[in-house]
Amino acid sequence: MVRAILGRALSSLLVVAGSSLLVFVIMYLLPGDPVDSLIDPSSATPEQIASLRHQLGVDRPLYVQLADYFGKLLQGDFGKSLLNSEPVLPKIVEHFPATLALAAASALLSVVAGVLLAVLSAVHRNRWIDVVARIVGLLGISMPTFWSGILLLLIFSVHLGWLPAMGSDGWRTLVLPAATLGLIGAGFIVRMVRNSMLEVVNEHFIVTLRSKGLSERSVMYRHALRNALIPAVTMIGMLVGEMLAGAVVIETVFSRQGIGRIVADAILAKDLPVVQGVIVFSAIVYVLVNLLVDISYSYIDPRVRRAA
Amino acid sequence: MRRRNSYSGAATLLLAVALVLSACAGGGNNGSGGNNNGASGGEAEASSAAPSAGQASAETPVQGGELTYALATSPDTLDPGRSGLAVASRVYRTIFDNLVVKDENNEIKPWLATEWTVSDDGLSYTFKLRQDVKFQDDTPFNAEAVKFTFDRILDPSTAAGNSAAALSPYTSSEIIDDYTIKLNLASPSRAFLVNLTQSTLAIVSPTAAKKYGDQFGKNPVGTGPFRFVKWEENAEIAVERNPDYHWGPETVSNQGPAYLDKITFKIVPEEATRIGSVQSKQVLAAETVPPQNIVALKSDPNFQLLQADTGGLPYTLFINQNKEPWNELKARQALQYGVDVGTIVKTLYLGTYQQAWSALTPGIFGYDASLENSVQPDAAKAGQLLDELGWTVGADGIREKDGKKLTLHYVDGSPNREKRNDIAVIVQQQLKKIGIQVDVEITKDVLTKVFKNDDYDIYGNSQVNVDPNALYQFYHTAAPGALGNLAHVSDPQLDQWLEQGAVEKDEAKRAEIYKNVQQFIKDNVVILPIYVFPYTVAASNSVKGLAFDSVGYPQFGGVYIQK
Amino acid sequence: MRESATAKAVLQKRKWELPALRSSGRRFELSRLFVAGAVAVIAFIALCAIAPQWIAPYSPTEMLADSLMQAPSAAHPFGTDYFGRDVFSLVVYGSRDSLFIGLMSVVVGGLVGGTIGALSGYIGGWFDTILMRIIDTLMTIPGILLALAIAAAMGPSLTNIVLAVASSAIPGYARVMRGQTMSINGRPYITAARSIGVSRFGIFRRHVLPNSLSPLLVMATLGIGSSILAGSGLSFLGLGLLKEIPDWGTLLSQGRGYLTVAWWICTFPGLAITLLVLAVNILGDWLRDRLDPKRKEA
Amino acid sequence: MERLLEINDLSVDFHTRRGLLRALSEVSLTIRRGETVCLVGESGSGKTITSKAVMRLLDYENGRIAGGRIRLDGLDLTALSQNELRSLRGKKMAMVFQEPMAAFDPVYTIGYQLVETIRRHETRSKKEAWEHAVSLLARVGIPEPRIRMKQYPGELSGGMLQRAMIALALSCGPELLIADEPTTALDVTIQAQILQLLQELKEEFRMSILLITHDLGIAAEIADRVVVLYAGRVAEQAPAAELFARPHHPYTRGLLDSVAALDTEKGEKLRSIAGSIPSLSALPDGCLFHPRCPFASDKCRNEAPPLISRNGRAAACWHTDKLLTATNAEKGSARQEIELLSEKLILAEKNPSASPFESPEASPDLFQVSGLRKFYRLKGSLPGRARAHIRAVDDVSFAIRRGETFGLVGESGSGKSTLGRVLLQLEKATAGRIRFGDRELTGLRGAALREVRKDMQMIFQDPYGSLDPRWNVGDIIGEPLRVHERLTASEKKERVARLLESVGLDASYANRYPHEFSGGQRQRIGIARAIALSPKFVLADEAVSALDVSVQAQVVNLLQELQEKLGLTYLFIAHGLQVVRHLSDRIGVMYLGKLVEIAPSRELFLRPAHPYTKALIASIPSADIGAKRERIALQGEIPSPARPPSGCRFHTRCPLATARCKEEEPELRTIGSEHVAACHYPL
Repeated sequence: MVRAILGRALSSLLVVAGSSLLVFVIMYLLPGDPVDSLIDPSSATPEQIASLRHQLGVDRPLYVQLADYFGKLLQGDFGKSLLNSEPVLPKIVEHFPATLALAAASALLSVVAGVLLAVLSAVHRNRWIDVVARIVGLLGISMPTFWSGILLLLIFSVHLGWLPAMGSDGWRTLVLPAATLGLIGAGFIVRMVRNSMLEVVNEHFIVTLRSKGLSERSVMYRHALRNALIPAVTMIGMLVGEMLAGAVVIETVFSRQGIGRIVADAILAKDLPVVQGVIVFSAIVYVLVNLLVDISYSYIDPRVRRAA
Repeated sequence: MRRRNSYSGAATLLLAVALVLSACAGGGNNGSGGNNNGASGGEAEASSAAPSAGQASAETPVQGGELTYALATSPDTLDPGRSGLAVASRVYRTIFDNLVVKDENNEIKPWLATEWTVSDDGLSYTFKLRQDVKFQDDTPFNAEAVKFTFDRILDPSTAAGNSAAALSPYTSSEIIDDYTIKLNLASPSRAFLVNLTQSTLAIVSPTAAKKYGDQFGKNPVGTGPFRFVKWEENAEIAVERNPDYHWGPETVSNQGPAYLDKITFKIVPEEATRIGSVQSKQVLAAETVPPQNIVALKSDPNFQLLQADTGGLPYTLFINQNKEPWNELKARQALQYGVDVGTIVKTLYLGTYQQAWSALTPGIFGYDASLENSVQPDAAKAGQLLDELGWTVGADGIREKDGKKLTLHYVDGSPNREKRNDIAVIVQQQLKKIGIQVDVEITKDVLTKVFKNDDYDIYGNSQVNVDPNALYQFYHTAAPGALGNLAHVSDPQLDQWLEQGAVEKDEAKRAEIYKNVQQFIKDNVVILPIYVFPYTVAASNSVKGLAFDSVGYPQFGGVYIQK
Repeated sequence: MRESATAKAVLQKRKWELPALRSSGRRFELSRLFVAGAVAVIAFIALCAIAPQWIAPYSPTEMLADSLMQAPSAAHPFGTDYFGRDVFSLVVYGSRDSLFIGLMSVVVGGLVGGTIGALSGYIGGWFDTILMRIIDTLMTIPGILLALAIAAAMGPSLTNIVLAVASSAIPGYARVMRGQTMSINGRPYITAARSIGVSRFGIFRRHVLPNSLSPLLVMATLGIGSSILAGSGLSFLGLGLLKEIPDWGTLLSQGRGYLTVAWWICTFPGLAITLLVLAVNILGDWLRDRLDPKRKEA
Repeated sequence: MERLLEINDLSVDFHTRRGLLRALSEVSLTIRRGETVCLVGESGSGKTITSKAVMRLLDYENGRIAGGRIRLDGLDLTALSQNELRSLRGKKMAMVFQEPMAAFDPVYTIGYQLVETIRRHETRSKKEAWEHAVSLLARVGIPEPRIRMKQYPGELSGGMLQRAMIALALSCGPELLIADEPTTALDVTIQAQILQLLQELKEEFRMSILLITHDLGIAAEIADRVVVLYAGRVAEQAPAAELFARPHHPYTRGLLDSVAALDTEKGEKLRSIAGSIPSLSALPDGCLFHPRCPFASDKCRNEAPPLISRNGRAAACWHTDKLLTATNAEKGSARQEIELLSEKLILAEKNPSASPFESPEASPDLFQVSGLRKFYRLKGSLPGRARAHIRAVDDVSFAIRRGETFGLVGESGSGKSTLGRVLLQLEKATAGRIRFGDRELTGLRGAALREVRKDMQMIFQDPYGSLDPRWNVGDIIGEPLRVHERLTASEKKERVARLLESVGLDASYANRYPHEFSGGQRQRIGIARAIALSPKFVLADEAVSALDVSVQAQVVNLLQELQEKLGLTYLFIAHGLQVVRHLSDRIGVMYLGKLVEIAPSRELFLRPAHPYTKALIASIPSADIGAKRERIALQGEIPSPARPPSGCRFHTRCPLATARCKEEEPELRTIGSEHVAACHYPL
């Protein structure tokens, strides 16, 4: 077991390294030169441009840059922003908690709401509850987030005055953004768990359970749901990725701090070290979460535990 | 690593970068003085002739409390010497003071300087300083601090922004005694004293500036009514009352310590969220209210809407004369007749913005009011002018000449600040009616597109400024590497007027010169002026005493919150 | 036939407590109703895209300066926007680019991702290992960031948005296609083909590929929706298009500032997106149910 | 005896997409206390629906009792609410299902699921319930029950799970036990164990058993009475002995023939039932069986026969009398045949060299296999360590002669299918040599290998999975032709038509798709594809196992017919020993990757030399009612091929094993003519 986890961790490390490599290469290949953003090309002399390129180190061959970047990365040095020479890592560390809080709250919300809706929907298949639950679920994945976010904001903040419209201090400011993002997650979960419930309900052992005289409640909640949730657990990893991505938009809408906004801005400014840093960082988070999911999966599902 | 020689143009670039990177405020931006183009998020500052639309209060101010104030964009840095953004000024104005201040009547009044004299040749200014002032870090304010502040702007390693342009043609300081200083200029300038009122030339604490170096923008220390507390990137900036303050200028209602304990500036770029946070009372005030909300908020008894006109160069569309056929006057005139600016302004700004008629805004010295209503849209005339040039209407309604379609490449920046993208949309439709196909390109990378590649037929820009001398940069034949002249206009007569205007001592003559300039610009259709931007603040009724200075920046010292 | 009348009566009386997961035949076929509705929506939107001039009452570019931000009325069923354009006509015309973004991203992403996945799954071995590591790696980069980076680098154009959205979807398609290819490759009829002596490529082309496509098809259907959403997200982040006839995402993104004063300007484009994505999702779900042998009802 | 369960005129409807379907029509049956009743029928006959109707589980599956009554101990089950039923299920009536692997919730321990049931019905403390469960597991013969309690279903073998399932069913002392195909998914050896257990438990718990099976052998073995269902109606019901001795319905008769006949001579044509079971949505008029009935008359076609009782038994047939006369006549001749056969055997024993059977000795070997091994690496084994392998085929040597049918039997996990696939080079051998004709196969690759494939073809177990669902029948059958021969479209069409006809299908079927066909028809399509290139050799891997009894016989006949016509050589792999015996000239028995015995078919069945072979044979339930013999039920289960026992691999289960067996691996030794076995102490 420990060995299996170690193995996973090792391959995860490779994936992280790979993703940073990939980003490096993509950003390298994309048109545009970070120097453009720093210097006025129409007035600068070629020497000035060359010297700036040299100072930034972008004049070296790709492999040298790569080696340099990874060498520093291994020492925990994420480099400095090209634009304001702020060190990248502290910047990420400063902004990550807000994004994490958002992602975690939305994931929690989507799991709770999603599972609830899915169960209602599956248990009352083809009844009106099913219809409502499915539509709610589908709406979650059918609405552009910035729109649903603004709608929620107008309703709950401006109109009803229940919750703050923006900011990233305190749980109250978390509610609306998390609800907006959670709606998406809930949509995915409803679909997944409902399908998986319907599949489980067709399994033979459900007939056995009924033939034992168990109440429908036990059959559905103690047995069917638990089985149906197992595949849904794998979704949590995916969900966290989804939430991190959603943060890019949501953080802007609700004026929250977070790495989503930082990376969006950095991409637009071709601030490579910042983009790199955030992506490597989020890749690490993604991989960690998935590793955790895999490990917990084997605890939840006895079949997997045996195979491991 | 970042050193700039050419002060005239580079700031533009940096402003663009700063906006693009609005999330990454801080001390990184290099550059020096100059203009503000549309790519940036706020107005570059300068002084303004327009009087503030402040709010006089008869009631007794309430001591204490916190004002929350939503900003539309994030400041780039709080270092006056380096900032390029108006939004930054609005924040650091609370922390810093200037030597002098300009009142509603364009008169220069004392602030940190008590009196001043100008040498006869106009090449040096001598200031007497207040002796009872100290910085928030307890550094004493004296001639040394003034010298340090201005020399620091000249120092290339500071990577000064707009401040360098404002300071020009300053060369050096002489400390006469602890509280007397003489500033030397390279050439006489009619604008220098006025420019000293600009927030970019605020006096900084030498101790702190040396200590923090390029991180001073994140740890600003001045003599202002508030002192810096914290800056959480993308979230908020907090300042608290400076209890020792008692040197406010006569232009503000409260010269003593501020009434407020604290101001928290929240950074809320999304319009709906910003307005929503005022409406939900999460913040007490929010700046830059979109026109449609202005209309709605004005009728809401729970809120007040404060408005201050900004002055300088209005938002104008520059027609690139390097491009055919726009190098021909008739073609530009066709645009002038074809674009119905009145409708545009009415449609988009719902009566909250003024239509611009000249290269200058109304409040500015030398503004030529006779130009107002001098241009009326006339599609038929436009068509006729184009016909004369040989552009005939083709089968698809677009004019052609020699098999070439008449197209106009309209470049605008993103995001859609002040609905400028929407202007493009309307212009596109209006010009389609006279047979011009407008290709609108919205780009984040204005820098490359417009300034580097010169790849546009029309590009819009504006600048908040005080003195008509601002026209120089935009309409004088461009020096190599200078970037302001977006229209690429080059006319000896125009150049001469602009040079004269910079030094002319006679007010009346000077006004006449600038009227000629404006007339020329209009007659030659160098630009299409569109609108004058008003700075707007929506606030709860409990916010009292919020006034604006001559530039349209809010003054927080007199603000209090009524319980 | 003698029916036990009492038993029947009892059964009917107790209907309410009959277990919930029974699917009674008397249930009105909701899912079918859903699908019919979805197909109708998609068909209508497709019609809008193909022949907007038949449906839209006004030109989408016509600006009626005297009727700005008019609430929905008989003359303007969806009201007018801040330019004085008829929102209904805008929505009708805007369907074209929205559908284009949705469809083309799916086609491009599906083709590339599908090819990678199919080859990886079928060839297997180190080839698979390497490709899948790359895909795993791509998966760790949030799609929107990839799209953002590509869109930012290449500038806003319809093609670039399609490319950006498509490339962020590639890993998903590759994964699914690979899984399906491997699953199909283990089917007895593949062994049968091998035992007959069909060549490796022949098996791939004739058996594996055709049988592996259905999950990809399902995913692609669902992907149309998410592509449109991703496109509108880019537009929100300022990388959208400014065309004479804006797509729905742009309409929505640009109209969002007017939500409190003229709700109809962005509500209708928003509803159009939601409706289309909803319809496409319903269709996708239905397709999956139809194509997944496990889920087929006996 | 008192009646425990009474079903009267039960009709069941199902809601489907195409509307209401009547799945069960006027079924009546009774079970007395202590009685075992078998419900027999092929798939689709309504056996399982009947059992679910009794449990009222139908309500959960689109089903509806449309008429009739079910009384359990006087209680009308059709009138009870689900709540009331819940207190009966598991308590008064309990059920055992076909697939033990799927019948347990995989995420809870066995113990949890047992205790859950006990505490649902009885007020016991958790501890008491736990102890009770342990004793139940012990009773059903599960070793180390305390450990098993804490294990998850996936950790137990199928046989163990079925025992646990039985324990679960017994946990609250039910009066009626419904067992739905309880042994179908299990190996014959385990099947025998389970059946024996059921019988014991019936006595001990004084239960009645309703046993549902398609296997007449099982019915013959344990039933007191048998009810035969056909297409949702009772065709016949009678005390077991009487039913097997004198079936009153042609369908029963047909079933008996299809099975019993498997004991007959190789080459003999089986008496199968023509056609296949009708689908519920397209039932014929009149007697449902008439399209397949040799006695069918116009009356049968128009009028459904009622179930007529006579002498304590009942049948629904207009022509019972005709049938009885015909049977009597045949019985005589059959007995003569058997006598003849035994005479021959006696002769053979006396004079082994002069075998009375035409020996295929003269024909040369088509396949020569020597030292063949196929190992699979276990997943998850880490590099650096000695790798764990599954030894699926371990040092196997034998030969298949030209023109013969070589049968291969063994329990699941014995490696027989792997052996077949390796022979056909569908998987690469780990070691060893395979000669096919005059070619060495193990080294062949690419085009050369594809060329050889023309001569060796395969018929698959799963008639559903082995046909590409997207191809029409013509393309499926034409695929080998397309690959290996250059034919014009019309030539190909012609060939396909001929192939279809040769497997007994209509040439017009070429344009249809696999899903439009029944299992038997699909298997015919598979056969047509296999013979399309006129191969020399055909591997039939469990080719009839998935088919209904009546259809099995048809396919077996077809295979034999084709062998004669085309001179094919077969390797016939099956776990059903009867079919293998009927088809094969020689049979090999595999156990844990080893061939333990090879002998001519009849010889093997009459004089098995290996104890394993003997146990296998003894496990076969026989439809012959007189054959209720004492069995050497094979104890235990087949060990994992990843860790095979030392010495003789069978020693762990062998009743005769000695210390030597534990240490020394027996070689294949000649026992008699053509007969080799790997046993230190051959029988």
